[in-house]
Amino acid sequence: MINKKVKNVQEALQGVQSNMTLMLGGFGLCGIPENAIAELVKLEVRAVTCISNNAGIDDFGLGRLLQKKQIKKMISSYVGENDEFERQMLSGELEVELTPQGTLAEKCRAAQAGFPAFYTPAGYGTEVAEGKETREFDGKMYVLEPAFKADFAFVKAWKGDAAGNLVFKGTSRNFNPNMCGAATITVAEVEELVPVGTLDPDHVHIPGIFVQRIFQGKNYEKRIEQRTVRKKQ
Amino acid sequence: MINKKVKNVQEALQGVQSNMTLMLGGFGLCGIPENAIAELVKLEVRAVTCISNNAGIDDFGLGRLLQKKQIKKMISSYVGENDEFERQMLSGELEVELTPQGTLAEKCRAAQAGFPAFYTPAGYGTEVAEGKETREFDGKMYVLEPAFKADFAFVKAWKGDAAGNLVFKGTSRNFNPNMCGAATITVAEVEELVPVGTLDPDHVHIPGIFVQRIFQGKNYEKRIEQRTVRKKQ
Amino acid sequence: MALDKNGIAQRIAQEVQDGFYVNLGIGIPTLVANYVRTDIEVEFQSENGVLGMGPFPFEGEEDADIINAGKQTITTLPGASFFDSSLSFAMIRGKHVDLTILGAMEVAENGDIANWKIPGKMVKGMGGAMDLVASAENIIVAMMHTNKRGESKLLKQCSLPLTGVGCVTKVVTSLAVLEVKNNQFHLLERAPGVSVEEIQKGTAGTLIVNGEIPEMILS
Amino acid sequence: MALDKNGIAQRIAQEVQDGFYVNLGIGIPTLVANYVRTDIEVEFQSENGVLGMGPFPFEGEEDADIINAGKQTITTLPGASFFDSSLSFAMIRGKHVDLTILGAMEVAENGDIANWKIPGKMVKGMGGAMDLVASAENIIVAMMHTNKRGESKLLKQCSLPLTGVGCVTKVVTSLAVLEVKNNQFHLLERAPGVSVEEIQKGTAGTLIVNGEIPEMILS
Repeated sequence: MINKKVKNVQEALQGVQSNMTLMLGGFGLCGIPENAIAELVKLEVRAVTCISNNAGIDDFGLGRLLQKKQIKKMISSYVGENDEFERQMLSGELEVELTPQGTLAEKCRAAQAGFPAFYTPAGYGTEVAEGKETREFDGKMYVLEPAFKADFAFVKAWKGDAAGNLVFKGTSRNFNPNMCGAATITVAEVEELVPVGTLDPDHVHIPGIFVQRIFQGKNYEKRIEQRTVRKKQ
Repeated sequence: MINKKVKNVQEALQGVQSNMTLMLGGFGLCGIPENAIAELVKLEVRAVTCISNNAGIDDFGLGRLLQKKQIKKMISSYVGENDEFERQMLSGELEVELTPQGTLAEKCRAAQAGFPAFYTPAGYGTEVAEGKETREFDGKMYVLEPAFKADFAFVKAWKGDAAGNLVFKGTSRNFNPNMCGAATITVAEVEELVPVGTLDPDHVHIPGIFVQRIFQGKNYEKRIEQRTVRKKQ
Repeated sequence: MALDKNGIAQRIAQEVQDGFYVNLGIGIPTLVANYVRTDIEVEFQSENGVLGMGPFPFEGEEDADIINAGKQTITTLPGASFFDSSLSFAMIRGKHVDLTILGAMEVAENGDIANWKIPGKMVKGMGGAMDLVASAENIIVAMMHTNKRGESKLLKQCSLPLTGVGCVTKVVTSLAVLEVKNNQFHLLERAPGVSVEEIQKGTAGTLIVNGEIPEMILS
Repeated sequence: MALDKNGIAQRIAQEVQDGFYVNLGIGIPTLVANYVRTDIEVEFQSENGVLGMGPFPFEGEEDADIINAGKQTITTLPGASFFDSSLSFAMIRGKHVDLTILGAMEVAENGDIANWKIPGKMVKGMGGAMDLVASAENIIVAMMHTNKRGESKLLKQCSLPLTGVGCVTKVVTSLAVLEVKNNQFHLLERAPGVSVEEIQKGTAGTLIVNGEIPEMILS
């Protein structure tokens, strides 16, 4: 078994520098790498490009990096719910590349799986396709989208082991598995680091080969953006 | 819950006709849809095109269809271990399209996921790429491969439920998940049809949306091609 | 009388058929789930990675790890499954989802839709909408017939940046049910008490009125 | 004396480094696992969908659902995982596998390899070999130096249909270890007791012999 375990978030983020391109898992605040984000704030890396479906909220998730103006460019599909984001974008401080959500996921998966680019129908005929190659297959139009190139991918899993195997819970899975192995170095933080051999090999969502570093995360807040409930009848 | 359960293999194969293109899961004899294959023999459909990584052995797996000369064309990556296959191919009775294994898997996945084609480095500069579009990305050459188009996909899972959710075991998973939803109709046979609600939603390998019909299989032989063992010391 | 959001959702729910996998967008579409007949089997897919969504959780039972694409806490029904974003959009792009219901800021008579950006004012992003409209063959738009300034949202041509081209097949608004074909809006039904003239007045695109137009039946 | 298959496997095992994910082809490469140092951590991947392969099962414990790409019954080690074919080739195409060891019928001095077809005679198919050689950056070929008729398998140009172009970086044969670069075979090591002349005689492609060539050390 090849050991990917590092002792803490500091060791996990070694080598992260300003101007790098970072991938971060999560959908809204669900399944985000909370420990890695907190450490990125501490490290004060600047002018990073972040690939992440959303940009967090004002005081949580990637919103924390936005507050400190550490982000040069965001590549996301949806960036509502964040006033500071809107301010920086409208003032031109922040560069924003909006990408359809399925395209975003597949640009990660393409990088993971060694595909240089792919054709998708999403965005054809819209400003998303401007300047991009388009092509017809069987009477339908597609846009050519290149794979992402990133330096670090930060993902959050529910459970993991020292071999780097990951298991996700509920919808906190989202982009996390697609980002594993899609960057030069993939760093996984887990709620529970379990002994090697305890994860069922049939139910490992991401095999350890896609993960370079894994650590036991701490103090997860797991905030809820829209708490919707019904009353017991 | 949308109910995909059919009562038996006869009902599961309704609509299968001669000249159709069929996908069949499995690697060697591991994870093959034994019940569907037996029924295809009984139905005496002829001149079918089979997309399957292997062609079985002389008297088992797709070898049974070969014996009855029901197959017009095989699309596979590896077809050793089968004398009847070799005889039919060399005599010109059987058309054979050999495809790199990773390309075969991805041509299924592309069909499942709505991608018309993809670029892969596999086979560039070889006869596999002859007549195909090639293209350079970042200094490396790739071959454009189209998604498969098939009428039926026959897959075998370990467990499944009436919603069509599937769970696979060990390496009998192989091509089966990639073929689900890659044909007009996907038929899943399972060793154990469990009550809806008993499969863990986090550990469903293939969500039921990719499966049109599911049935409880019978009399699995699960033959082993190369029984390799060591002695207890 | 013009329908409110719940009325629109109620009418759209009639379009949901037995055995459908349905993706509901944020806003009015989310309300559709409340009105689907209980004697048919339908499964709701949410593009953030869940199939088989159930109602909101009971108070105190919400789980931060189980949300829908609107970031709302949800529950799942027996037979549900979770999956990653790539597989989720395989369902959408691969046409495995039978019906997509989403909101819009504008719809054009050629089926174009705009719902993700108002240049210089509002840029939230397209989320999964561009993937959905580019692939789905059965797309229903749920929206008010006119905007807050009383201007028609059913146009000859969209003025806002497009989400997708020529993709909308049906529109259910506060005033009417319309089919989009041959570069025209074809009036199918009127909201209860709403006249053809009112609908005509609120529709900037080409409106085709063929014969007697029935009122919606909202049971 | 020329090495046998086990000797070749033993020498190749020295190329396996700590922390490597390794894909072993059918034939001689499969034997490599028997000779890897036990004080380093290595994981074996098999393209049919398993990472973390262990030794063959004990008699009576074989499981038809757990095999390797050679269709042999296997076991798994703690930390193993199973996955589908698409993800398996994501590992290969995405360059996550560090070392690929495979057999060959011919290797050319430009790094071309042929190992899947003899026109009119033998057509077994390429299996995963074309994906492996097209993507791996670290490919070692394991083969006898000459074929059964005594003809060199290290050629100026392959005569058989290619599996991949310009991809082989190292060849370990029954006679020698050779590096493939600049369109030449560079002799690195001799099998114990085998002379440079013998190697030269068995090599049809351009052979570069620089200085004293050491004997392999097979402990």
